[in-house]
Amino acid sequence: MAVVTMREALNQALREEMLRDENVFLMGEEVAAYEGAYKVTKGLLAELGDKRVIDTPITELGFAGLGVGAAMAGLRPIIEFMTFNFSILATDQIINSAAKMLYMSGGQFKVPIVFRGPSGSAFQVSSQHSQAIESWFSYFPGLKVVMPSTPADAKGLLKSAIRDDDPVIFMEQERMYGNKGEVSDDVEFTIPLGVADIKREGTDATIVARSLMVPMALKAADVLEQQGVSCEVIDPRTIRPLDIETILKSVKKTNRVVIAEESHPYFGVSAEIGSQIMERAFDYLDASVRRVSGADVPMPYAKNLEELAIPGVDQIVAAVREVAYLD
Amino acid sequence: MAVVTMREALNQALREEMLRDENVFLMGEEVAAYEGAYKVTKGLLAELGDKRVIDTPITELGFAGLGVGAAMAGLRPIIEFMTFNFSILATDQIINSAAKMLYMSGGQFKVPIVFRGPSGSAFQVSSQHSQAIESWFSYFPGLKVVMPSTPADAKGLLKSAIRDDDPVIFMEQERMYGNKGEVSDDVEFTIPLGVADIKREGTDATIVARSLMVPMALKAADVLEQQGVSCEVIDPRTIRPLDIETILKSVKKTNRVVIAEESHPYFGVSAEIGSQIMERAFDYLDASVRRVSGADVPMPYAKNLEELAIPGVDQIVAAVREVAYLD
Amino acid sequence: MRKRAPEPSRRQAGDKSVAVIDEEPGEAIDSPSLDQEAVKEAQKERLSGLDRATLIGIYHEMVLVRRFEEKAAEAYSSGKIGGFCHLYIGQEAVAIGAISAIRKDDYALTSYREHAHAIAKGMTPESVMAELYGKAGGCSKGKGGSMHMFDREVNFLGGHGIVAGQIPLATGVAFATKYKGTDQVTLCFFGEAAVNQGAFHESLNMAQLWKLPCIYICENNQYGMGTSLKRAMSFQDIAEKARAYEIAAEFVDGMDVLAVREATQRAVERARKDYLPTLLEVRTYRFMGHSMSDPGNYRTRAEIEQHQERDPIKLFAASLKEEGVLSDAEFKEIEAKVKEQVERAVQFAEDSPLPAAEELFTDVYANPIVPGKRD
Amino acid sequence: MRKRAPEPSRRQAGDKSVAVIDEEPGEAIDSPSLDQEAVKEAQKERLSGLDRATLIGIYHEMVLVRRFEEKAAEAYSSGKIGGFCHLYIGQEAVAIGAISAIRKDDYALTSYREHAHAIAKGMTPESVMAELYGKAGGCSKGKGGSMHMFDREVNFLGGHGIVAGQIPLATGVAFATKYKGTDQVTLCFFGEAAVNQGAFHESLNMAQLWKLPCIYICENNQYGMGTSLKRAMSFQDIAEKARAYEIAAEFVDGMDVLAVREATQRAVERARKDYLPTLLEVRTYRFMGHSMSDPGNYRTRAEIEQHQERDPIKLFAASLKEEGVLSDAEFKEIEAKVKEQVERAVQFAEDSPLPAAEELFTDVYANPIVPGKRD
Ligand SMILES: Cc1ncc(C[n+]2csc(CCOP(=O)(O)OP(=O)(O)O)c2C)c(N)n1
Ligand SMILES: Cc1ncc(C[n+]2csc(CCOP(=O)(O)OP(=O)(O)O)c2C)c(N)n1
Ligand SMILES: [Mg+2]
Ligand SMILES: [Mg+2]
Repeated sequence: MAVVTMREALNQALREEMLRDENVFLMGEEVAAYEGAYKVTKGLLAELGDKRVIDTPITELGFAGLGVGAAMAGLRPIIEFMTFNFSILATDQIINSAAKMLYMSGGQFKVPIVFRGPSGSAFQVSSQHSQAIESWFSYFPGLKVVMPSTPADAKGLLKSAIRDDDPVIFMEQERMYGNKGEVSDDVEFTIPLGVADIKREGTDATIVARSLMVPMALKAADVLEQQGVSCEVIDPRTIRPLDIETILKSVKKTNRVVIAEESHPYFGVSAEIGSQIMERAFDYLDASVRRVSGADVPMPYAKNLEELAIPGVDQIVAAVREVAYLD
Repeated sequence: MAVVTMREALNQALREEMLRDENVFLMGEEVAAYEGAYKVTKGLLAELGDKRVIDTPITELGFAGLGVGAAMAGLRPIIEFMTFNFSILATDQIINSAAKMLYMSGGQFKVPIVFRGPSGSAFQVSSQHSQAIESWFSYFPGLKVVMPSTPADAKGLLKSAIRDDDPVIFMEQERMYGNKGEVSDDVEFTIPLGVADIKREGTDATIVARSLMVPMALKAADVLEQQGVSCEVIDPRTIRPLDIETILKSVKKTNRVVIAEESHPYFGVSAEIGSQIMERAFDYLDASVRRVSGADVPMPYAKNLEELAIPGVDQIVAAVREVAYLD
Repeated sequence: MRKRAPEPSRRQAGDKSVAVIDEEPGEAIDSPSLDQEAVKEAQKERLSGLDRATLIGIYHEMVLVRRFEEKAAEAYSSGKIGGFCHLYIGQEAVAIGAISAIRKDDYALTSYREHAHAIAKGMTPESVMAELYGKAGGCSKGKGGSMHMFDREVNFLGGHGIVAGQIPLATGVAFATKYKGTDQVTLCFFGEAAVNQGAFHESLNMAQLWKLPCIYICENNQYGMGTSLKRAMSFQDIAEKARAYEIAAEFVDGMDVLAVREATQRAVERARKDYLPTLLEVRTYRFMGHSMSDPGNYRTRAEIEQHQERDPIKLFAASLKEEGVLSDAEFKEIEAKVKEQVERAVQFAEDSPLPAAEELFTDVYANPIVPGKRD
Repeated sequence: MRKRAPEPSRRQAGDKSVAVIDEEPGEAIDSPSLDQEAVKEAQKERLSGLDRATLIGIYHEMVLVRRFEEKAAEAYSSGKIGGFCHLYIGQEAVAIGAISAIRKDDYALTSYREHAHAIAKGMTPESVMAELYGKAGGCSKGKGGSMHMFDREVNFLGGHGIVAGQIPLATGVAFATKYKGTDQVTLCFFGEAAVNQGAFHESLNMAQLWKLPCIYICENNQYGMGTSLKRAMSFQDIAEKARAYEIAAEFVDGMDVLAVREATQRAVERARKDYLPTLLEVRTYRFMGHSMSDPGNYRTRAEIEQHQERDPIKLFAASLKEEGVLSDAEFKEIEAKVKEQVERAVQFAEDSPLPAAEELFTDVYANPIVPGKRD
């Protein structure tokens, strides 16, 4: 165990899995010589060589599809999008090739590929570079979608994603790359996909948070504790498939839920989680589910507006107080 | 008033609006000489000429972006996707250019464009050609999303979409092109965007259905009437922005809701509608909202499997009986 | 009408051979302007270099896929086959000529117009017909259908419905074989309209940049649905576009099965030995509509008939006959054999059960996860 | 090192002029291998054809954007500007030369590296600096930022963050002007790495197919972030790629502002008169990192210094001096004037208020809808 950043934890996962299985290779813009636009791939070219770590032209649709083809022919590609904003150019290959291949080939061609990179908001990079599109990928059967919130989760989940035989969308949060935490150095340390994690136990209300919102939810829980409200914080970690059972168990205990996310408020992930909670724990709810989301606007550049667009600790606190009928 | 097919109604809307405003032009694959893969654009080339009705190369990203640029420079493009399946290649220009342009230019450049074409399932065209991706577009602020279910709605809404100054995603359902209905021939007939329609009034349960599911919901209501259950059928028609008030009003009357859709079940439109209903009419609900969706699998080719993948009247009936605690 | 040499002069510059067509580029291309006499002579010469079994095999396969598709059209018309159905009739020389030049362990991928490629790659007519019928015995268990045929056994990797979607995929397959150090090659077929998609451009750049053993075979049948090449492409010498990527290229007469075979062989050699890609522009023509529902108003009967004079099966049959490879009786024998094969395929498809209802939910994930389950 | 003529021989074929570079294609390009003496001669000749005011105007603008960006870098380092910030230093001759060749009512679009283009197109340094500061007085009200500057008044249409995203957009703007029958032209700037994107290929095909008055200006600064052209593109003669679309093309020395201006003028004429597109490959170099946060390990100090010898401002200043257009005193005067302009811009940005909180929700829709409201 050592304390490392999320960036280092991801780097360890990549390195270990590439050393473990020579069919794993890493491809993307600036992943090799530049060592990653966000330095996640630091040292990998030097250690593993340019057969395994490959810089691409700016050709997202092309190299995403190339990865899927390579996976069909037996390799295990890791395709980095410099940010998931640019994956929008590649969605055709992700949805129409990767997600459907096994099914439309009648079970013959699996696609063991990981698409990864930073996602969500960064700092003042404006609307085309600050998008949370996890709901897009989560919508599609055939894909798995993972969003870690701690260095340990990042490492354990990424290793599982690489070992998984299905296409996995692995979304990191750029604002979190520097976050630190204890991480196992056991090369066999993995965290199974599809398992939610209780980041904090509590009794009065449940906060379901993912990615960037997890540390905020934990801070909100601290604040609320001072106010006499005990919060349970659940991080689904995998969005598809969703471990709704763990969430429901918590809700049945606390009877109150807030879902926090940085994404746009409508037609996003919180809608699905909220719907499932309300459908399956209707009789346990003392208040309707409350969602805390990013603003329903493209991300503005100006710092003050950007801050207003992303939910913060205060809003989570207020939402919990609301479902607890405290105000 | 005349009885025409959905296909003809759409054709009328295109023709009338192009005659009305010479800045409106129509562009897409096979829209001109071939008169549309689904014949929606029949006669338009002959009447309006090849300046206004333009066949494109197979270049979805390119011509979608071209449309956005033309809109920025003062035209009002109608971009047809032969089917919305192919719009997946163009999402970058739809999301990153069309949806965000007004905002990121500080209000200077509006993008009056309509992206239209068939969407959802057709008949046995398999997984890459049978996708319902309305939730993708509905997620993004800056876009408007419309899905008509009758010839009259198709015409009135398409005319409004063309006159609207924002980018509108206009999704037709291929299986419905031959459906018939009364349609006004007043060239000033329009239906405002953002207004849900009560397709049938009832008192015991509300069925929220869009597009292909509207006729099915109406059939289900017939069946249920025989069984003594009076259903109200609400068609939101516009998905973004969503006329939740009309839906809530119905729910507050009936206290029970079923949402029917052909799309995949998770992270789709029903999740948002369901969440909003439960958040805002929690105390009026006698049962949790029940969703009826397509299967959580890529669309299979085989006819028998395809039928199982798309929800039908029986499933809607069963869902209503469930929320009414009849079984 | 544009005059064009049957084969462009090729400039050799080490491994950077680039086809250069020494003419004024870009006039309208409205017919396969190949010098008929030269073609005939060349075909004869090609023929003489091949053993009889190979020649018969190729011919047999061409007739087989032709009759197979005629039967599929019938079945479609009588409602036994649904969805889209894109016939290949007229283009047989391309898939069969090219695939005859590769090994069984080589790869092939193509578009939705893939019946011939599937059969040529070694799939049984039974499994292809059953797939068209949407039956459990189909090559993709009835889940893929007309546009999505696959067979892992013979390295046939689809059957793709998004125009140009298979081009990056094939590039990736070639990437994988090179990565693994095998000498397998990958054939990537696509229509000329797919060339306008960005995916084509992005793929060819990567293929040459990284020297991937992928052979890009553009089946230029001159129409993408109802749009002729010249209404969709500003510069129509597709082979010459390879220059923009410094990829070796050839222009090939797609009605001459042996010309396609030989051009593919040259490309295969480059790919196996030096991991180099090639672009082949193969000029062909589809005799039927784009799909079964195409009214076909965009071209004249006369135009189709003109091309039918160069029906690849008739052309090849004439050569085989002239050179005495096959007698009239043997031609009849092949027809009879094919008839039987096709009937067997239909029978198989008819008899095959529908996929079981449970199949709806299988094959979504290779490693299905039960959420919440720690290992 | 590759030798290349400053201008490729051009083959004329009616309106279908295509640049042909008569050399072995595709060797590594590692420096602007332009014959220095010839360039100097040419610059002199160009200079003599222009009136003094024009020359001074161009020079003034080059110095202005240089000093402007130096100041922006300072403000970035001190935390006044956030996000990404992509400096243009070294490339000034491209935007300024090209935009000096068009009218105010012509259009321009470019990427995220757009400060110079914005100012050259007529936007005030104030509004550009305030946008960088994220202030209400910015050209996009602080909502767009460094990568998304717009000004409807001068037909500057952005400022786009997705590599190659502006290429289809510009093609559409050109489509619109032709549709409306105006004689406006559209300049579309992009980096050489954007050429690898499918959007480039799709756009050029449409532009030539439909004869759209769009001038595609590839600013080949030889790197896309840390990736050199030759590590990303299999064939690196970008101008020659125009052949694949039959578009007229030219290779231009991007350190010579008047060469850029003249090449653009030729393209503008073609566009205004005959609605024809052109591709210009303008060879340049960026002296700073890709963005403010680029450590720059992918190239040597020596390489940068070699290019700095051809600093476009120094080169132009030398010519202006040699030809006696400007005296030393006048040079100083311009520097002083520029200093004042930049200071004014900074002051304006500093003084401008932050956008009001309500601005978060404005400009999402041009026609906001209140759901449920019948007109
Ligand atoms: C991305 C995309 N756009 C449009 C279509 C609809 N479509 C199917 S085939 C086709 C024409 C393709 O022509 P070509 O590539 O020449 O191949 P051919 O059909 O002639 O074999 C079109 C437009 C599609 N399947 N995918
Ligand atoms: C689609 C997309 N992919 C990746 C990026 C990240 N990115 C921004 S600029 C850039 C390099 C572009 O290089 P080039 O086109 O040569 O322009 P230059 O920066 O040299 O002006 C990259 C990779 C992006 N913005 N958009
Ligand atoms: Mg074709
Ligand atoms: Mg560059």
